[in-house]
Amino acid sequence: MNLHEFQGKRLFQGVGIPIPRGQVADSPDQARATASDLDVPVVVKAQVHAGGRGKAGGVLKAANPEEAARHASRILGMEIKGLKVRNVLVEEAITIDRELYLGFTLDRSIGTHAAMLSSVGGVNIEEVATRNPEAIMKVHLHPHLGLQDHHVRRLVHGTGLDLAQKVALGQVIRGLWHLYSESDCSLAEINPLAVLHDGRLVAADSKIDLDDNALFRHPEWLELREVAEEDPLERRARELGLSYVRLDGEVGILGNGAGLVMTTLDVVQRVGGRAANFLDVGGGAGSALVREAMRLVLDDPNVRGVLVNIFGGITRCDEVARGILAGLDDLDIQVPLVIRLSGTNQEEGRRLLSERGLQTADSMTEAAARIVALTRPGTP
Amino acid sequence: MNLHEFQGKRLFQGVGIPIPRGQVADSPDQARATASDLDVPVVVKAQVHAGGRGKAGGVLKAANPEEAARHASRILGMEIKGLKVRNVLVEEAITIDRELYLGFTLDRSIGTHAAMLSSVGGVNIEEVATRNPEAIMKVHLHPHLGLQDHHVRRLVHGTGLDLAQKVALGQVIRGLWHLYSESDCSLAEINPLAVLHDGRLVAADSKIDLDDNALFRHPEWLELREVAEEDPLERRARELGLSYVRLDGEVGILGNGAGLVMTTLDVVQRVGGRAANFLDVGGGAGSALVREAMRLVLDDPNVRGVLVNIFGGITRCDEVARGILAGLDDLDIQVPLVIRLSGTNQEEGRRLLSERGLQTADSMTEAAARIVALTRPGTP
Amino acid sequence: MSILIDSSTRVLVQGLTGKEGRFHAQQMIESGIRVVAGVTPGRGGQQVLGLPVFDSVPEAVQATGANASLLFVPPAAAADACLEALEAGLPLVVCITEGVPVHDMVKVRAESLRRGARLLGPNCPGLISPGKCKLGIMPAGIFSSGPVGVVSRSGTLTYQVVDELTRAGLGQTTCVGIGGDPVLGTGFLEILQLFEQDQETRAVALIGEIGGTAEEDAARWLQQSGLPVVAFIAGQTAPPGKRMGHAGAIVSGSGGTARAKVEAFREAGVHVAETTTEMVQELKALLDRAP
Amino acid sequence: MSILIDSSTRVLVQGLTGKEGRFHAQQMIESGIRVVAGVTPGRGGQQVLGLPVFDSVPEAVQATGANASLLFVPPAAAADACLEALEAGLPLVVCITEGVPVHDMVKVRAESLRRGARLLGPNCPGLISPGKCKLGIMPAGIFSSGPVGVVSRSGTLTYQVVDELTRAGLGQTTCVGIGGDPVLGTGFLEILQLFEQDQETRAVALIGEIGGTAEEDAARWLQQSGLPVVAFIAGQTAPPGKRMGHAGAIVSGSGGTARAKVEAFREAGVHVAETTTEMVQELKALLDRAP
Repeated sequence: MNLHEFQGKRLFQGVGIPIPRGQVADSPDQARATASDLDVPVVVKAQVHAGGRGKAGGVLKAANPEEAARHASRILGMEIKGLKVRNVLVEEAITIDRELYLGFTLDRSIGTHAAMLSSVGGVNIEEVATRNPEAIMKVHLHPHLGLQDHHVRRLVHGTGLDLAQKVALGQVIRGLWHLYSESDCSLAEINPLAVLHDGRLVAADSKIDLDDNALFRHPEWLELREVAEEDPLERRARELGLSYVRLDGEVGILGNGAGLVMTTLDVVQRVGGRAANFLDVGGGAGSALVREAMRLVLDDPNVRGVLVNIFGGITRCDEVARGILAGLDDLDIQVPLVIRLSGTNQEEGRRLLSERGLQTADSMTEAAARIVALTRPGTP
Repeated sequence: MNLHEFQGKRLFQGVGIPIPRGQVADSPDQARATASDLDVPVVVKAQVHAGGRGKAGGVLKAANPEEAARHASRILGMEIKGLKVRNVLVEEAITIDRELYLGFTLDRSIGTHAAMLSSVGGVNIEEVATRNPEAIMKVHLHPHLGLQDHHVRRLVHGTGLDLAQKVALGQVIRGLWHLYSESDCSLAEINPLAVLHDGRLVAADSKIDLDDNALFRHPEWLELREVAEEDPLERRARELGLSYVRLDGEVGILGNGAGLVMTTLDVVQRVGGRAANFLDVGGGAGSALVREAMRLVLDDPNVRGVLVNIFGGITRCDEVARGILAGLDDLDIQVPLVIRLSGTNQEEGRRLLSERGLQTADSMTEAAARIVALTRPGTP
Repeated sequence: MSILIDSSTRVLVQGLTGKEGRFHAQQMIESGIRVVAGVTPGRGGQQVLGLPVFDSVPEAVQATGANASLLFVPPAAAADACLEALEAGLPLVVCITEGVPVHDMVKVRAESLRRGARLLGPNCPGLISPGKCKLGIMPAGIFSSGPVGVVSRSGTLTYQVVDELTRAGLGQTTCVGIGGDPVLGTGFLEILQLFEQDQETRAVALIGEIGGTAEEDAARWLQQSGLPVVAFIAGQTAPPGKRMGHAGAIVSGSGGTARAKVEAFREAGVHVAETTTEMVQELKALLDRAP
Repeated sequence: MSILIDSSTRVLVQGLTGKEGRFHAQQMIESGIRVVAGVTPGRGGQQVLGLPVFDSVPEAVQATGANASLLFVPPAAAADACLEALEAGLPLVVCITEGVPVHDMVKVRAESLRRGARLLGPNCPGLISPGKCKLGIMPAGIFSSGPVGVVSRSGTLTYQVVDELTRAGLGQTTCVGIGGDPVLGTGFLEILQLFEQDQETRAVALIGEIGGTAEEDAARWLQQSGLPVVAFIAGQTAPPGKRMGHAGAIVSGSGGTARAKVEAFREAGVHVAETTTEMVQELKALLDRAP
């Protein structure tokens, strides 16, 4: 679960990481009030999960409360990379002398946490890693003991900051580690970590990704999710316990198992189509869940046909067939349907479908070819 | 640093371990007031670092505030195993159905922490370990990860408590572990952990030993030490950075290195004497510290003679000799002195002493024999 | 031969009394696997499917001589259950559970390495040596005994491949599902190394997917190993920044793309199949070429 | 031969710029030890005693090829410094510091075991192989080269014994001070095992004291080892419940008494000397008897 900048900054505050003064606003009036409270020039920043907000006109400086209100009314409702802006963060404008990057994340290759500090901040860390790798200090942390003082010393070492700033940076590093480790973050980044004109360090932006699997330890996250934008179909899928990702093609996909569904997407593209979604019904799905999954796929208006690809292990093909048939009964299905059904109880499943006149495909490739032919643009 | 029962119970409260209601008192009036506040029969308990308080008459039940005051006046000032009682704990009397033992400590043999739970509480855990070992469940904890849920389950498993009590016991175990691990305890014990008539679990006593070496992490401990009784000589030694233990013999000992000083004590006893103290001046002691150490040893009125046993490594024999001579100048030394001085700069040290007419012994055994002869009871 | 498990494996099921645990234990028992005990805290002393249930792993191990554990434990309790199994000295622990927090797995993985134990998963289907032993949830019926080792991050996709293998007459030594999470007890590399040591494994099917660099690490090792491997990578068309079902299946920034994995294998001289069918054909060709 | 260190040991001093670190580094340099670098955070780039000072251990190791570290670091920073040395991959870390919290040492010890490194101490005088190398604070002048291994929980008492050994013409292979704290990186047992493997060590002086069960553990192992050992136990007359200088030298309850240790050694057929002089005589007798 990705947090908005303002949510991440609130968490920063909780662990003693300095942030600019400011307030989130969902209306021009609120933005004006905040700017007026702050009583200094401010920045109005779109709160949206997309990079390049600045280039898209989502970050604007305002000299006074009226200007802040005007900016807010322009930014609120704006779409940035397809995402609608519902909130802005109104913050005191800061004078940045230098930008650093600080981040904690998982290093999957060795299965432990890593800290990264770059003396070049404000830009994509991966670009820095490619162009200017010696600007990045990366430290692997002990899987049990976590961040130690010697790690902090190594991180701050090459920054060229003065001693007092290094001490302050050490505090920021410890604070961000605390947040990352205690709040089950997959990623915790401050980019840029700004060195201000007066020498202070301030987190000018935040990027926090929380591990959804750890929600049971953090009931307070539910509240954070409320304000995070989420695709309505993805939300419904989550509530159903289904793994669904909306894509931009026209072939609706329903399968079981992440690997098989990913492969189905790949095969569809190989034969000339494009998937409208990723949907994994999981292991052992019953007919009711399959029916709901059908509905979900069909509720995407871009879907021009549906490919069901099931290899039954725990999942039983007869249950899947019953779910599909229930969908046919309940839903007003206007698009073609191609079904591939193999594995546990495949005969029973195929029999149920053929009773209703539905033929199954013999293989994944054949099924993909058939649905792509049926949904090709220009096909009625 | 050992804590008093009431100090340990305060810490218990901080981690959610239930304790009887009560208050510490240093006067009969305070005891009366507490009993009157509690408004139930109470127990008045001597706060002293000694086992067997009950047998010594240091734990008395009182039916009303007046009786509590009388008991307090009897117990306050009492000596138990040579220790003067300065405080009493006045607590609500509890009706105990059953007594358990719970403790966390270091298992030195494998260098990690261990939890112990005995279904026989209220008695010495070592006795239980000898007589009734199957009553004790001992679990070693992971040196990094500490107490895990499965450890808790194993500990509560054989207690025969009902489910709700097991859950409550689990909370007590987690609370005590939290205290033990976060407060750098060498030992954290609840003995007995009482199962009350109404089914509740309550810590009826506490035994907490804090690791003095971790004081830098816990400045709040200084306050706890204020009320902990401490031998005045031991306190002075601590303030000087010397390692001093008061013993009950007549030969004052001053040496360098714990092993060497222990061996000196042993040798003194082998030749018929008894040491009055253990005193290690540490490595590299200068003359000023040696003089202060001399003063400390001599301030024990039981000392009838002093044995100095130095093997110079980092410690230089000439510095030691200067310290001894400074002591001779400053202090009014009325008892015999035997000195053994070997190792780094021994010639210079011996020369300095012989200039003042002091002869050194050639070996530790010879030195011990000489001082024991000089301090033997009956010797003038 | 097989790797990690064989007919002497004595299986303990943690979470036996739950719906999933009971179902899969029954499947295993029916296919003749030696399931010897279950563990469910608070249910010690009961019998389930004719098996004794214990409150703790050490008790179960002591009473039954179990030497491998299969976990069906809810995500919030999974790390604790893994640590309990490791602490009890079990040399092989297979965690089926999906949804374990990744910070938990960092700790558990480090502990299994410290103890020199083998942890598989989490979020994996387990492993099977057809005809000998199964510690997992895969449908035993599609597997057959033979010369191909299979190692995969995926469940159903593996069944797809195995089904095709079996139909093509290519049986398997051992099929190992390493799991779909970002942090796993065991990776491709370690399993490939075990296959290399196994006399009977004559070719290996490696089924990877987007996310992480486990495939690249395996490819680097394969460059200097003689082990014949055919690879397949799922998620070629997955968009970056989206988690494709598996917690670990995500292209983050420029890392974890299918293309990088395919290139790494090709550089190592490993054939990357475009479809599962091609994978099976290629394995058959490899085996036919072999002496 | 010697154990743990020899003339190829390249010594790094953590805390070189402090008073103690500088003093002992100088002593070591003067007796010809290869001290190659120092580490003091914030002092990188300076020179002390002609040695380069680095801000961190990895830097120092990379620049100088140091392969052992000697720590003079204040108690509050000692655990961190040990972890830094271990993480930098140093195979031998000697922690002189007295007063390290025992909870810290539990963590550091586990980490050194996990890494298969050798940690000595804390609260120890270090180790010396006379004429070859010294990592420690002992006065080199009293040591001489010869067939006796020495292992001890104590500092000064060891010097006393070594001085008597040297005067009696018995030189030493290696003298190891394992330290006086309750939790130590290395115990008697591990050092005895190393001495057993060492061709030149023909007899061992073991200097124990009250507290813990390290002596009993060593005795149990000696029962089935051929290693000729003479033991000495300090603190025979120490009262229970009192810490005798060393944090680890305490009889708690009925545990850690001198009597239990003496009995354990006697049961194992190991002579326990009553005085240091008797210890030396007995070692001489052992060596004279040997082929």
